[in-house]
Amino acid sequence: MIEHLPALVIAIPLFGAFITPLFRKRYNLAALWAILISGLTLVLVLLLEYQVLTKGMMIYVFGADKPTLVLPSGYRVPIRIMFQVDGIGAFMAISAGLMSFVGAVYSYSHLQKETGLEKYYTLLLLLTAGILGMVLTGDLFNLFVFLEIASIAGSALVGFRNYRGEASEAGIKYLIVSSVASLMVLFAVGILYGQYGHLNLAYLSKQITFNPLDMIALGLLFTSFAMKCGSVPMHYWVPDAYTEVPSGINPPLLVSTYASLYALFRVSFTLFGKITIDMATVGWIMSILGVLTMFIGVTMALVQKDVKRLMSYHAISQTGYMLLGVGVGLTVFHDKQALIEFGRTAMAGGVFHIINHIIYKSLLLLTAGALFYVTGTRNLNEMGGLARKMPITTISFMVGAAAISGIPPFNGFASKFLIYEAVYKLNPLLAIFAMVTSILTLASFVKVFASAFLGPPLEKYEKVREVPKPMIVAMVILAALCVLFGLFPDFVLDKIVYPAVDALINFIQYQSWGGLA
Amino acid sequence: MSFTLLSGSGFWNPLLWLALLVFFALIGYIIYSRGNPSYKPNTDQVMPFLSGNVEPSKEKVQVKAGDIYWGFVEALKGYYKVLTAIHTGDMRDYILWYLGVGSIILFLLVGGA
Amino acid sequence: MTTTIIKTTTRLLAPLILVFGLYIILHGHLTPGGGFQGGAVVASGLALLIVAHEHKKVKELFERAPLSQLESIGALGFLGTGLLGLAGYTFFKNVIANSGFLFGGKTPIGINPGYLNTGGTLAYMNIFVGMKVLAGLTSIILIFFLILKEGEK
Amino acid sequence: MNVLTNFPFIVVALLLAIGFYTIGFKKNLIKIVIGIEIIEGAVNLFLVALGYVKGAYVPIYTLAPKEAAEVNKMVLPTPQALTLTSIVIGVAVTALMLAFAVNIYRHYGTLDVRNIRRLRG
Repeated sequence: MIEHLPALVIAIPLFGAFITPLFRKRYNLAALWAILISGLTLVLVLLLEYQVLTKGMMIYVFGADKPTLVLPSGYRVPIRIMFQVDGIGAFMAISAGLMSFVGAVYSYSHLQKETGLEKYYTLLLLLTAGILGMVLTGDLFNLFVFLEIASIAGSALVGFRNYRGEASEAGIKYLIVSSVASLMVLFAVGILYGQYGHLNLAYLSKQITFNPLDMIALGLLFTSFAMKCGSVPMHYWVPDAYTEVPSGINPPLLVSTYASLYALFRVSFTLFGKITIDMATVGWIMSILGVLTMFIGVTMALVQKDVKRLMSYHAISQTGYMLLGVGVGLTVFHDKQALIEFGRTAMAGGVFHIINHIIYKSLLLLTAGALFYVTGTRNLNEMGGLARKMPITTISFMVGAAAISGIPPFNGFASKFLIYEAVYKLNPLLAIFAMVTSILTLASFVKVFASAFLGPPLEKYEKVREVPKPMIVAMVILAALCVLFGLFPDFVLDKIVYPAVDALINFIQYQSWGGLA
Repeated sequence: MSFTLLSGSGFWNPLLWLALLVFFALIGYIIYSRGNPSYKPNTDQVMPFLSGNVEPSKEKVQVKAGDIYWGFVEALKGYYKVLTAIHTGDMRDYILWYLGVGSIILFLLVGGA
Repeated sequence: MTTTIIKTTTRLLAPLILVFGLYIILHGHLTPGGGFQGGAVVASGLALLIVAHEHKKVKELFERAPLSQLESIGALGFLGTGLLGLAGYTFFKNVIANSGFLFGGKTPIGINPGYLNTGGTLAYMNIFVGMKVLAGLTSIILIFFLILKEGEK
Repeated sequence: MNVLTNFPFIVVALLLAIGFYTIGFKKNLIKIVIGIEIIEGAVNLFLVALGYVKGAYVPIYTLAPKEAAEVNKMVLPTPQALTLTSIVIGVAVTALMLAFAVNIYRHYGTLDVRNIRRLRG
């Protein structure tokens, strides 16, 4: 059964999603079902990662006689849709599985007052399936389909609180942005198909040549995925969507944003590897977008009064670190010496930052959801003195805030350390920007901490108690991961991050379907 | 399994760092424990002294989130003016920015270097 | 909206549209069309029926119709048909083709007059997708219709 | 370069321009949704035009004429399958966008996008 893992990873959440509506009004049952299914998915993706680490790249050809039959006898080109799971795909899959599980656990009590929850859990599982499909697939058109599944499910969840006009506004903004981006992705896929007549990612990447049409396709894919991952100046949808979405969905929605980031990396490193290996321009564009993203994101965050909006701007700003780290690697992609010297480290920092950021930003957004749960407001001006009422939330928030600001020994520091040191060698100015951003991040989280948790206890929050157990469990899991990843960065880097980075760098391996052809 | 993270030019060991943290916390505690012995909790001594005025209610003395970093924002007024001006919240602008950035990137890739 | 013209046209056309939709679903593996297209045609026939009848009657009727369940069953059936392939082959492997089971007749190679009893899992998938699409689209239309009627009040 | 063979691609470019203009400069939310539909139409037309082979037959074996079985005598079926998938997705996107529009109209009392911006800054 182990060779069917890539298919099962998609099939199980889909199966769970389609069963969920049958629970109808029994919301608790639907919630438990979603927790069960997402837990099962988490186990499966962990197994998948283990397989990929021990046995190398996994290929799954749908509808073939056996999973690894890429080229049936007599064929020179692959004709079937296939999943191609390498280090980075499995790395993203772990994040997706973990976050959808945490989100489902958190939602169990966070949303008890809402109605229509069976649809909520259906969409949550569909979103998970969409993300997993995006990061595992080895087929360009399939990438588009899963991108659309993730964005439709995501935007429906953003607009889930349909009694709030703002939620619908955020939903339609997210949907417009995603559908334009995905249509342009489809257009680029069409350009590539028209030239080479294939959709297989690995096969196409072998055929790509240096001609204007390919460059147009690269530009379209690059811009569209950059918009979907919220890079400045196309980041406007991020604060809207993250603010209005129910807090339990924030973790998977975050991962779906980074699935687009993954697609951006996949496109730049693998699909157009033959071009980017000669051309530093793409890497420079990515690095400069990264610097812009982190700086503008953090300065906008500093003046926000809505706690979730503030954190969403930080999400944008942290995306900048990943773009910068991996962008530096892409800039020196053509230079073997520099790549080994610092490019690989920078990329490791960027990729490590993805999972670190997913963990601590989810934690922070979940604590923001807990604040909303007890106070009924997201406005920081109206909060205060909550630290003694909700100790566990406070500690979780402190861990998350310390991690995002890069305070040792939490996980944020480990990845930022790698990024600073490696980026400094390419261009010191970029590293200085990154450090200033980190300081401003700390400043703005001090603001949240001071205004929401510290200060005199307010009378209107006299009766506030700690949030229910499932929410605490979700937050504690993430806080524990923050500490663990911070204490053992070397272990995490060796086990999952460097395989992911090497999978990106070594695109020849990807082109040959892991040595199958 | 080593705990040291190498970056090529430096290293980072969380355990070493924790040991140092504990060490300095100990020093801090020693200094703290030799502090002023005349402090007595739960007496008038700990009440705030506001020139003899009555202490205002808790809600009034709380520093609102909007007032934190007032000076910083005031100093960068020009920058923030531009920044808030481009964050219109109009969904058409989202797409127009996409078109703008897309055309710049396409120009760089196809026409430029 | 329920004028005599619409009512009369619906009475004539609705059965034809529904049957045509079912035909497209069933012949999905032979001729243009398939589950989605056929389902959309059936849903458009149902939309005609919805528009032509009294608001109250439509609401009563569709409150009892298990559209959401039908959708789930369609999707699950599709997934289940795909899972059949796991028995020895891979996900979505067409195991029923050429097996002699229903829709498992021998598939001719090249140009042929089109035998309905071929196609294997494709035919089943078309049926399930058709089920899902007709339920999904009908509920979309129905919800918009009910919103519209609420707005008029 | 024959104008006639490139005609579909010129139409695609025109449709893309119209679609982006509609999204970027129209003020009604419904018109913006229509703009997205126009872009989708453009992309779908592009995909179908890619697979077109001049003078070839429909890619269906049922009751096809004899010469259709020869090489390059059938239109490419893959782009058509892609287009169908894209249409299916488009239906879902449109339905969801219209549902949001209805809900926005209920809460804001307007469909003018200049007023639908409570979330900003």
